[in-house]
Amino acid sequence: MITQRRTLLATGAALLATPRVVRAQAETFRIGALNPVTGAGSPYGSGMQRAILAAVEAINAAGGANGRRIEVFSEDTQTSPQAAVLAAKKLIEVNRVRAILGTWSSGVSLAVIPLTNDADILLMHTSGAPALSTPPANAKNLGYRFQATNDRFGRAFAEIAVREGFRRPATMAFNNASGIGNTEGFRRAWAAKGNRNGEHVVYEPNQPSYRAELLRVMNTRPDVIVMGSFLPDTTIILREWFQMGVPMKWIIPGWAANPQLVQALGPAVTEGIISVDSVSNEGSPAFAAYDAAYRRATNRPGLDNVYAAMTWDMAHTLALAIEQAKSFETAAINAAIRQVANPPGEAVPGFAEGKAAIAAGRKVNYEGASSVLDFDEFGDVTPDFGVFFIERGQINRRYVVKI
Amino acid sequence: MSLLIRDVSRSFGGFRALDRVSLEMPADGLLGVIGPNGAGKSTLFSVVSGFIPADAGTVSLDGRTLDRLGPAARARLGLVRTFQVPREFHHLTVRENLMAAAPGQSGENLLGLFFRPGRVAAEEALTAAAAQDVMDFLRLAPVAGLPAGRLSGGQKKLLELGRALMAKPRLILLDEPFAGVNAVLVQEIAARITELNARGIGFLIIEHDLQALSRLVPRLAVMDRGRVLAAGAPAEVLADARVREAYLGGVVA
Amino acid sequence: MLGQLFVAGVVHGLVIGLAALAVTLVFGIARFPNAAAGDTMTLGAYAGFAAHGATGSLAVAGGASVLAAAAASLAGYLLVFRPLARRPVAALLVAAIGVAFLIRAGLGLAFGHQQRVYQVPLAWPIEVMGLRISPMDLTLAGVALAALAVAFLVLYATPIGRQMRAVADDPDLARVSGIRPFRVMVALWLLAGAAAGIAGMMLGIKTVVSPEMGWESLLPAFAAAILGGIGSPVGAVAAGLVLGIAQEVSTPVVGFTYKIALAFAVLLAVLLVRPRGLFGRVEAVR
Amino acid sequence: MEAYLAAIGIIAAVYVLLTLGLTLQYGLTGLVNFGHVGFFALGAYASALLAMQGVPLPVSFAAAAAVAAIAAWPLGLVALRLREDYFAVVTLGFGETVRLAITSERWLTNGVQGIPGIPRLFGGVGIEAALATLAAIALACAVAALMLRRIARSPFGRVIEAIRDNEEALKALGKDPARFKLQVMMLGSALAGLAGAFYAHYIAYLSPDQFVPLVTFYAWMAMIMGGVGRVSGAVVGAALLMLFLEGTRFLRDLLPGLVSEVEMASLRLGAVGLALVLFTLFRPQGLMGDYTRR
Repeated sequence: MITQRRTLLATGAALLATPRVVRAQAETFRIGALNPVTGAGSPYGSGMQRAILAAVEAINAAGGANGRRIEVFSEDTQTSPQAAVLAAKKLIEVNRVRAILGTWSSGVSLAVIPLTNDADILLMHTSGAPALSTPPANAKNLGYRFQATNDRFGRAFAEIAVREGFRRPATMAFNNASGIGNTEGFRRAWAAKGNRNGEHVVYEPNQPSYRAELLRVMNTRPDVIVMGSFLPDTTIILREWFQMGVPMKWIIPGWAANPQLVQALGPAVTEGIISVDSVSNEGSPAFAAYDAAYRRATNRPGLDNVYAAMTWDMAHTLALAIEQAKSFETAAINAAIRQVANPPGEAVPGFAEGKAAIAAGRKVNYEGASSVLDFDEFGDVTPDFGVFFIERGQINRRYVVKI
Repeated sequence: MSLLIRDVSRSFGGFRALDRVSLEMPADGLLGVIGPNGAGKSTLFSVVSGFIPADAGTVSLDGRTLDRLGPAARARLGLVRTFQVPREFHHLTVRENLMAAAPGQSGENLLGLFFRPGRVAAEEALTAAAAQDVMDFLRLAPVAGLPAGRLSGGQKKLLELGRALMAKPRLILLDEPFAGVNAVLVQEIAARITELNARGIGFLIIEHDLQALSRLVPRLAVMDRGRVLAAGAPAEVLADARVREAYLGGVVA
Repeated sequence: MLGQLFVAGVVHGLVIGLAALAVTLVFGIARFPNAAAGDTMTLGAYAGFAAHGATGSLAVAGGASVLAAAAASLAGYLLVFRPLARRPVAALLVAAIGVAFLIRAGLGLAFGHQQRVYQVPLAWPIEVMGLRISPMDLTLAGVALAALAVAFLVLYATPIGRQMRAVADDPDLARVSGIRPFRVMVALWLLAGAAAGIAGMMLGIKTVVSPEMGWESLLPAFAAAILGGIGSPVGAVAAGLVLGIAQEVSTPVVGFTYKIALAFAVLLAVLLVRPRGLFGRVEAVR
Repeated sequence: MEAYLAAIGIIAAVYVLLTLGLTLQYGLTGLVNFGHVGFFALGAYASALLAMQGVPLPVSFAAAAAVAAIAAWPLGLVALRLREDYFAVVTLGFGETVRLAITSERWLTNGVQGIPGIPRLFGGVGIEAALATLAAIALACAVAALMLRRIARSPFGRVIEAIRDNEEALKALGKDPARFKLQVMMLGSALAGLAGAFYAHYIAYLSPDQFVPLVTFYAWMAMIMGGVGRVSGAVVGAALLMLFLEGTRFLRDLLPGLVSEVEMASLRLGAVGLALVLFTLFRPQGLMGDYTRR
């Protein structure tokens, strides 16, 4: 009796919450786009949301997943766990979404994943915190990480530092989970290679000047500074550094050392910066499709927002898994994700191609826009890392590092 | 048993508001202080009641020095002041204004409030009765339930006096009790003061209204430019040449 | 090292000082801490950014940021703070927070949340007495000093400025001496807005422009205004400089996280010793 | 749906507790506390850290209230000598300092990485646990509201309202405002600390970026909309706040394509600002009336 009333209530509310246009149509597969549109993640959040919408548009244009159109309900996490929890509850309880895509900061993902676990639905996120790989957070193996863990990034940085012949690296980290995760991952890996670590500075966001921080790290005369940073603070720090007139090499994560940074600071300042990112397959057809869609949606190049490429891949992976599973049940979809994303199989760049291949009975391997997108037993991607050098305002890939 | 003010000085910036002022009165006496604007009367009150520290000199009550005590502590010793511009608690009713002034209520202690509700209730009844007495005495009973902010200027003056009475005073410092009050009410207030004084409560009164004050008090002190010019019976003081020159000029001729 | 930090602190301090000037004028004359001052700065930064993008001229950008911030400041006075003039300080404070949110929301709608960066030429530093100083810092210091010169000229050499200071000293006295409060208030809000606008533009050039940037500078500006003594323009600027320099120079001691809390610590320490601020007069208890 | 409503109810109740604290401090006593979020954070971390050491939840909740109250003591001693506007700025700074301390003291709080896996009330995330949590926090709100009513109608309440109306006059009558204000600061902060404990064990994950000044201003907004100095106002105001914060989600679902999520966020902030301005201008007594209408 109680259950019945609950269903009734929920249906009523869902109807209320559903646009009239959609109500008249056939049943859809509902997903939530839960992104950091405002707050600290705001430089990326709206792009992530638009990439999901664009990907779903492409998927629906190709006939939908397993015959159903995908319907997106978008929400803002405000990069705040409290707002994210309420938004996730609303997506799950009112909109009755079957997967949540695109939580960004580790704090938000850690707060949301108990809810998705409890509702028995998938969570696809771009957070770096290692805790998200294992129980209790990922107790049901329903969480998928589309971003390399901070620790892996750090290890990649260390490989690159060795390969470039640096001997005395210093580190600077934005004071949040991701920034510190990157630099500490680096320091651990660097020490494990039998090297000594230099000065380590953790700085606060939104400072008008980072002179003191820069002087501190430079005091030890490092030959490279490894950053765990984001775009705004990197912009300020590099500008300040340049005006100090001390030559320096930099290794910076790709989400900070990106075309926007070059545009903001110009070629002179950014010359020689080493930018590291999980191989985001610019050459790949998936990236080209994403790039075109992202440009249409935002008028910006796709490289601007690595997280948008990840959310693009989330929608594609999910849709392909539904197609593969021939089911809308979470367990079946979950079982199909590694089948469609990991090798072996025919490399496919998009949903339409994958759908055709599955229909033809072939095993597919989706090669994403953000990485080749293969998941390990924890649901983490294990991408290779592209090493880019900024030269005369161009960001050129020199080589790839495998961890 | 007296209030003793000895050689009190106080400056603001370069301005000497009080210059070695000395006054003495019995604690149950009745002393008036007059003087032109800027003579230092209000500053004297603030110093005596502890709101402004003196630069030099000393104030004592019954031989006990008050100089280190704050205004609240002085009030608890029985030295309670009123203000020239009434400072009623404007959102509280007249009754609440009076009850708030009663000293030593155990309901003002959070522990007492929650753990000894019976005792608090009993005390409240007593306090309410005392407030009723004061309202009856000052003819404020008809406005007992009115927010104090809505009273007339004269009623607020009465309320100031009433609150001072609730605080169990020995000596009340009255700051211009007649200012802005109509003639009928002046008589009324003066009569109450006389009656209270007869019951043993002392008054130190600052006033502009020379006529009303000289009828009310047996002793007057005259201040000018931070000094006490003269003190004594009203008739004597008013006859003093220096006083006539400094304060009265040609006004009361 | 200390010298370098000192130089960094000076420019930072000038930004805080200008913001504190805006805060202290309103605090001293309209008698409440204007929490909208930070977002008025942000508005100035965006206006300057738009003008700079269109013309490439820092002078035009400065003019735009002054105009936009002064206009917003005046609008805030006429629409919100003037009707509230006789109300408790808390009402004004809360309304100021509301105005701040409104400005930020408007900027978010107009410009989005992406960071914006002033495209200013960057150059290697020049060496002055052994200190490496970037030309941009020199330019910004020049802009700040020019803005301060104009502000102080208005305050100390014009009739309206004298009237403003008179009201700040003693509102009652000013009223009886025939000062027309409305004109003074209009001038006050325009001047405060203009100072905030310039501060916002400087901050925008030093850092990046985003809707939250001004709000985050509010606390140091408040601290400097109180430290300098409410209503004292000279005190506000001096205290801004002291805070800016102290924040940079103390960093090796207190660390990089707590340097933000330094403004608060200094403020608390000063208020403990001098509850009316460093330069403030002792007001008589009436 | 029920779980969603329960979630909204729980968060709303957290704001009721926060707002009741402000009602005591500002509404009754006139203290402009802009650092409420600092005490909220202290309570949240205190309870979470204790619970993760295996301390039983009732004890950790009590500790949360106690820690917040104790933290209010030195702040009160220092800041209560100041004018109300200085007090506002100093408390604002206090709130930020607490957040910075949580960020920096990683040995205790795990810094920006945050604390995941905080034990939940009534063990779990199911609807039954959510309803039980809602019942528990509603009970806490009711107790707090009754306590505040008792205080407001007592001699203590008379004195603190007298402080709000005229502190100097109260001194002249022999009462020490500082003693009362200190108690009010501590009691209001204890309520914020308790709110923090409920919050911590409901969200189950704490990080410093959850404790930004906006939380303080949400509580202020709830108090002002509901009615300053009224216990019923705190409840109505918090309910309105949640209706307003959550209602905007549905507004967007009903009007798809009209506003993007970015614009919605700005509109939401703008609406908060507009509500604050309009209420202070045109309805300063809030919806339930304030202390001027008894």
